[in-house]
Amino acid sequence: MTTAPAGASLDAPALRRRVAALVETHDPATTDQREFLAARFDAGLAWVHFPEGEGGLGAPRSLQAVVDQEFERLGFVPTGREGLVIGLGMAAPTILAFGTPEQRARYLKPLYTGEEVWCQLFSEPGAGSDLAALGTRAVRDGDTWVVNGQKVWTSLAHRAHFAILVTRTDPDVPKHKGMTYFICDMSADGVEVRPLRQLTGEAEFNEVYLTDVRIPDSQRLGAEGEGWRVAQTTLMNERVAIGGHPEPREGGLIAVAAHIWRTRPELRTPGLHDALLRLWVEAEAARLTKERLRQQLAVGQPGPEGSAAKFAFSRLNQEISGLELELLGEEGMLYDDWTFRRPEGVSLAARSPGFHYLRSKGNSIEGGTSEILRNIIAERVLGLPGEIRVDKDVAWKDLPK
Amino acid sequence: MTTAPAGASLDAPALRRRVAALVETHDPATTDQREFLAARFDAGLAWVHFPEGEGGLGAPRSLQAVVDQEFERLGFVPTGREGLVIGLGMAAPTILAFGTPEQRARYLKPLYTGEEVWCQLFSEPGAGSDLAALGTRAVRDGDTWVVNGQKVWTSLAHRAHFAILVTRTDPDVPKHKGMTYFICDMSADGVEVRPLRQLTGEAEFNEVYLTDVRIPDSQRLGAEGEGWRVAQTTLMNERVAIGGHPEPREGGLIAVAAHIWRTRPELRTPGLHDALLRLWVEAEAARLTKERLRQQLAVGQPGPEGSAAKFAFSRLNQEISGLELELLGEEGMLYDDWTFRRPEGVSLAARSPGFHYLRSKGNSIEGGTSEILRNIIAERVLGLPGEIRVDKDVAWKDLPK
Amino acid sequence: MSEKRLDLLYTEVEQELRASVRSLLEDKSPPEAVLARVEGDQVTDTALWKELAGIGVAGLPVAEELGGAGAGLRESAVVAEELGRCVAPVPFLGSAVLATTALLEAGAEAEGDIAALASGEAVAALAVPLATPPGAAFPEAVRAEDGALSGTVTGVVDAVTADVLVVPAVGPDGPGLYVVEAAAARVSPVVSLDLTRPLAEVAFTASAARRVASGEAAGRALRRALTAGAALLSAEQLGVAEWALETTVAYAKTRHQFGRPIGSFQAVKHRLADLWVAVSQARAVVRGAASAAAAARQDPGDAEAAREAELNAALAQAFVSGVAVKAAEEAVQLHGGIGFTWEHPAHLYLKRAKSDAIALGTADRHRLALARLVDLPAAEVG
Amino acid sequence: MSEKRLDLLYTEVEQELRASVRSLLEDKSPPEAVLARVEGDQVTDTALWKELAGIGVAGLPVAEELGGAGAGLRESAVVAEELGRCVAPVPFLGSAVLATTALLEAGAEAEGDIAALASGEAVAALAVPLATPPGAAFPEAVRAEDGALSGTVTGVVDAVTADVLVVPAVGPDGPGLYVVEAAAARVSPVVSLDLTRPLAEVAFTASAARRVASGEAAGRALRRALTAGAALLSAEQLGVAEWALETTVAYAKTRHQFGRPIGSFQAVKHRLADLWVAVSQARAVVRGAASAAAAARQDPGDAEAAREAELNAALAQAFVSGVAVKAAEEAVQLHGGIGFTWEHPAHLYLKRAKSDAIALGTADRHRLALARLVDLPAAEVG
Repeated sequence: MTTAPAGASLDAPALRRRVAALVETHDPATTDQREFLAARFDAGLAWVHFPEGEGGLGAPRSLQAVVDQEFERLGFVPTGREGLVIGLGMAAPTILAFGTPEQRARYLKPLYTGEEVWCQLFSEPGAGSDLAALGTRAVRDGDTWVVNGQKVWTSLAHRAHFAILVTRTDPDVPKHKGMTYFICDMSADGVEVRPLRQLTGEAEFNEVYLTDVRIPDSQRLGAEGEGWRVAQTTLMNERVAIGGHPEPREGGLIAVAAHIWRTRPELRTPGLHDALLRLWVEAEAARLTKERLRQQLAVGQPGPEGSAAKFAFSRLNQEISGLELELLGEEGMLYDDWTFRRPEGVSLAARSPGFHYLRSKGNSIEGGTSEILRNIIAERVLGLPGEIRVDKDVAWKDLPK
Repeated sequence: MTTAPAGASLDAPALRRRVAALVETHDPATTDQREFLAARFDAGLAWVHFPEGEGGLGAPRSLQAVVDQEFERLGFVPTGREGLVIGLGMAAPTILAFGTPEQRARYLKPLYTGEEVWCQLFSEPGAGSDLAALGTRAVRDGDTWVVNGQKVWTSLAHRAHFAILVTRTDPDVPKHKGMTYFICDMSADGVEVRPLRQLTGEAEFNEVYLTDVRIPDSQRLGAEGEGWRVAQTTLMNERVAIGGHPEPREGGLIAVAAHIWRTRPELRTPGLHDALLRLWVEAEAARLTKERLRQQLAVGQPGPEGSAAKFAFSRLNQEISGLELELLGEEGMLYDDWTFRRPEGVSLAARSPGFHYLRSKGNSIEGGTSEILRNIIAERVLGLPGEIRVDKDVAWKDLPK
Repeated sequence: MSEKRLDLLYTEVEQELRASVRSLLEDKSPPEAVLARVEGDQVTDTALWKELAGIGVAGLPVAEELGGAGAGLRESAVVAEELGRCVAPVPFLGSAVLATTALLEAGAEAEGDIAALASGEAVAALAVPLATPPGAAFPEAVRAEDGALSGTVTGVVDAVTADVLVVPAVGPDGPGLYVVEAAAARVSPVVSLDLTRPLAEVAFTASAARRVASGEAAGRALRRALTAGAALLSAEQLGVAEWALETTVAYAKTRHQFGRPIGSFQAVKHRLADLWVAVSQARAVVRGAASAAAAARQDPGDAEAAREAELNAALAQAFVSGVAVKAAEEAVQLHGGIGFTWEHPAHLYLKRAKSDAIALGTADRHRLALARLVDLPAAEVG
Repeated sequence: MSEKRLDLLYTEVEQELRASVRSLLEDKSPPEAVLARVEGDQVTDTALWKELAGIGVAGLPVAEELGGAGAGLRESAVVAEELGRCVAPVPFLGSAVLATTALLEAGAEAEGDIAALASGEAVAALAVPLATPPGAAFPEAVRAEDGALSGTVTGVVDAVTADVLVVPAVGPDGPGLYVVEAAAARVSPVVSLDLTRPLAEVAFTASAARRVASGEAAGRALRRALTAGAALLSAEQLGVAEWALETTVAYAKTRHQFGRPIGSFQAVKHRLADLWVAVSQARAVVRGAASAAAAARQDPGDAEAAREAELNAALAQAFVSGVAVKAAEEAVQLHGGIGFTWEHPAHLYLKRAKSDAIALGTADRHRLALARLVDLPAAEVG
């Protein structure tokens, strides 16, 4: 419970006082994490820019970093939150923007405390980069919707309580106009989750089959036919947040390659030396670019460089891991484990060089392909003309597939 | 004059006999070259696949190589033909395909003997890769046409007697349909040739300004409005012929770089070594590819690899010459001569490394940009869909420019 | 710089051989079947290998009097292309190329061992790590003493299904090439990056062995086997690249995004055009390497032919490795999500391509070999 | 691996400085004017240099008590970006960066020479070949004897308009840094690839000289001048790349082919997007190098700061050289025919970019320097 009146001026010192007050009543050392987070939510310190009563205080978004740093300074950093990335990063802002008061009251708090896990049912086999082409059908039946279709590349689906789901409700209008967005209960009848094995041998992701799944209309987010606009809000929040902590020089995969180089002199050749140095230079350039962006954000001047960071790192990861295998030579022809299993999380460093190489191939596909990111840079940053569109004015059902 | 009847069977031995007969009556050692070539033309040994009386014998095109080799074996290789490349390679086949009997009789022989030099008036400042966008206007005035416009990148214009010229005669129809093709007398009033200086400092090419130039309708090649189709014939013949002689390993610019490497040990570094070796490998791969194409042509199996050869070599020339400058270091920061002058011919080897670097930049622009060549490979070789065209059904005058 | 004119085309006979092999592979070993096999008990398809041997594939460069087809390494290269195109799990590289060439180059004492390999009745492996480049020093991992071998060799290709092992070993009187029954060694499979090509560790413990070459002859036979292997491996890599390019082009024509085939987007078109140019160049380079290898095999005493074979093999490895990897990587990327799944065969080609890029020496090591062969000396470090 | 946190942003003061410099350059030295100048009698625009000096550009990193602006190398880097963006023919690199830094680092005895340079009244040049990397051995081309210098130095930047020469030379008692009146030397212009940056051969024949540093101090001053030069050169290269990218993007929006702006073709878009990513990265790297150089200059005794300055300068040269060349090459290519003409300024940038890639050491040599600084040792050759 906050003690100061909510209307008080919300500057950084005020927020630090609120953090101090919370920690005083809920000693992190003795309080259960979920309970503590519930108290933090109630205190408006979950997302300070959210409205009061919904985890926030209506404060400027930039002050969230102050709160996070203060909790960190006091030693309270919540753990085990990896599985909440979709709920926290994508579902919460979308529910805030488009949810009814009932939906916001029902979902935001358990989402924040980690009681309920969320996943995202967007991608389909026939709609990858072109999300708006999706074909999962939702047909209204009185106060409920009946959903049929198949979704792919769904991480966390096997652990999730709820999903954010985009469907097609009107196939007779152009594709962007006939979509509707729902909250889907993953325990509902007709929701079947199957692991999707990837080329590394394991299954980080799932396919989700939806067969006559009934969703109450009260679970709709946004108006009927507004699904594309709602989904855009979700995807805007997908951009990887640039963290508050600077990254050290020579981090990530280049550290692995440099370590091999330093400790295994028998593997060295002049050509590999030059190749390693070129990648070291590029990795350091990418790191400084990210660091510069972090500094820009810290002074409230975000730059468009963010859209390029993922794209630069995916290429780097691919090239460094490819070099790693060539550097290792004979050992680079081996692999650790092809077993079909669900990993506990993607930890590149803990796996073999072969895994680094294979897994990094996904970096330029997942979360926006490098091709789409280049389009975005060309059009939104450089202002070059958009692609000629042949699918804007055609009913979805008449599009070539 | 041939002695055997023209209808005789035209196999390789028969052609060799005709060559022998010609050489017997016209001793190359004592005959003036132009006179000898006139006799060769009359004997049908200029282009054996051309009709009788027009420099040929109506023989299969593949037999031309037999004739050329036979003259070469007998020591008669004409010299000083560099300036005839457009006449021989582009004008002649176009005149043969579309010319009237009068035009063929008038132009083919002096074109072949070298008495008359030809140039090509196609490119315009506003129509580079998109030739069909050209705007040089030809307006009919009774039996003549009045031409106004500007052409660029015209080699040989300052020496040429005639030009092949494409114009726009109907701006009210889509661009490919309103073009007409002419033979233009370069000594006509209103034809002004200006040297076009390029970034190397010199001027290999010209701009040609056409101001109220009057061309008799009898100089039209092909029907009015058929200019695009006629020009396609010209351009099909532009593809660089793959010669009959294999190229040696380590030829061209890679020889220059390798020579510097071998003779200047003080310039060597490990990184430059690897870079040089990579380019050596690529140059040898490109050479073998060209050699394989040559072997395919020799057995009558041309492959689509021809369209890639120019494109591969332009990239290689650019990269090798770039490396050459870095290898030379301090000397690479110098240039030989910026004087604005007309070169006698492009001899890369005779010029400085800086010239190699700068001139090779043109390789990926002249004669079809690398971008256009990639389109051609993607569409014609791989069968990928063409670009979406927005200019097919719009009158030329309404196109954005 | 002098070089023999190499025939870079495919002869009619070679094209017929290709057609037979392709038809057999399409029938017996389509990608889905390979995908199913790689998780079974034995990856290597010995039944398929016997069928291939039935059309002469196992003994192509072996003279008829030694039990082979009396063809040459050019024909072997055509087969390697087709096997690469299907990532076929058969012991062609280990047995028909590496081991057989080593025995052929070893001379008279090895002749008796060849017929069984050429007919496909037996399979052999050359007991060196597959990553060994042709120019490596003679391996010392195995010691020979009193007609028996001891020592361990890692990363041996096709050892898992081998009946016979051809083993370079060093004895008191220097290097030698030995023949050992596989039963006399311990062969332990390892987990390889290339799912379709099993590697194994081979351990000898006083294993009975027969010497078939010694001294310089043993070194030469090994070097020539590895050189021929490098040339033939490049042909396999070409096949991998061709599959990747063709499959991706076909996919780009049918996969629609934004209402258009993805192959109508110019950036995709240009990348595929670039790849096609690279594959065309690889084809010429591979034909050169195969021709040079065949010429050297035909006239083992011709030092210039041997040098040209080494040069063209190094060139091929230096060039084609990168093309195959690039082609497989582009295949995965341009297939999007489906290319990242286990169910689509693209990953089999990616793993083969990357593994092949290390096999018989990385491109980098082959460039250094070329530097020696064409007199482009390294920088003095100082 | 430890490193200081570098400020990678532009301060408001720096942005104001940028605006002043840009506005002056746009007014007095647009590309057409530069193009006209390069064929005149004197490429260097001394009038422009005096105007720039008037707003403090010549003496930015010079303390106010020495007659400078009392700013730092970060501010100099912003100016270098703007000068690169205009390929402005002024002696900034030779005089305000290389010679001035050498004198500043030389210490007390050189202080009296600095004020005239900082005010723009005089121009100096550092008499080493512009291609010299910071880690090169102390040059021995010039000998010092009895207070006079003899010898010839090639490829000296901004010597043509210099009043004063700062000369590393070796005398009987070892290396020294000397100041010589330009009138006492023979300065012969050479034809440089970079039309906008004159180089000259400088010959000394018993030319009267004054020593301002000797022994290790001379070596350190030279090395630090070249290191600061490398950092500042990368800022210039960034400016070149920015011009090339912006000009090409603008052209791609207006140039129509096939009824569409060429910037609507996806292959062109993706290439320009890639270039924008590279330029963004270059900007971060350049800011890092400028900050590290400024920190080292501010605290000349801090060895760690000096090491960071060397590391970041080497990184910047290793990375940004390629970006600037690529940007200029793409500008020429994507402008098509017009980009290949003399009349379009793109070639000025191409020549500057390629020449800059060699100046103060090629990327390759800077990677080797990095290898030493970050402990990634070269392969033993053997």
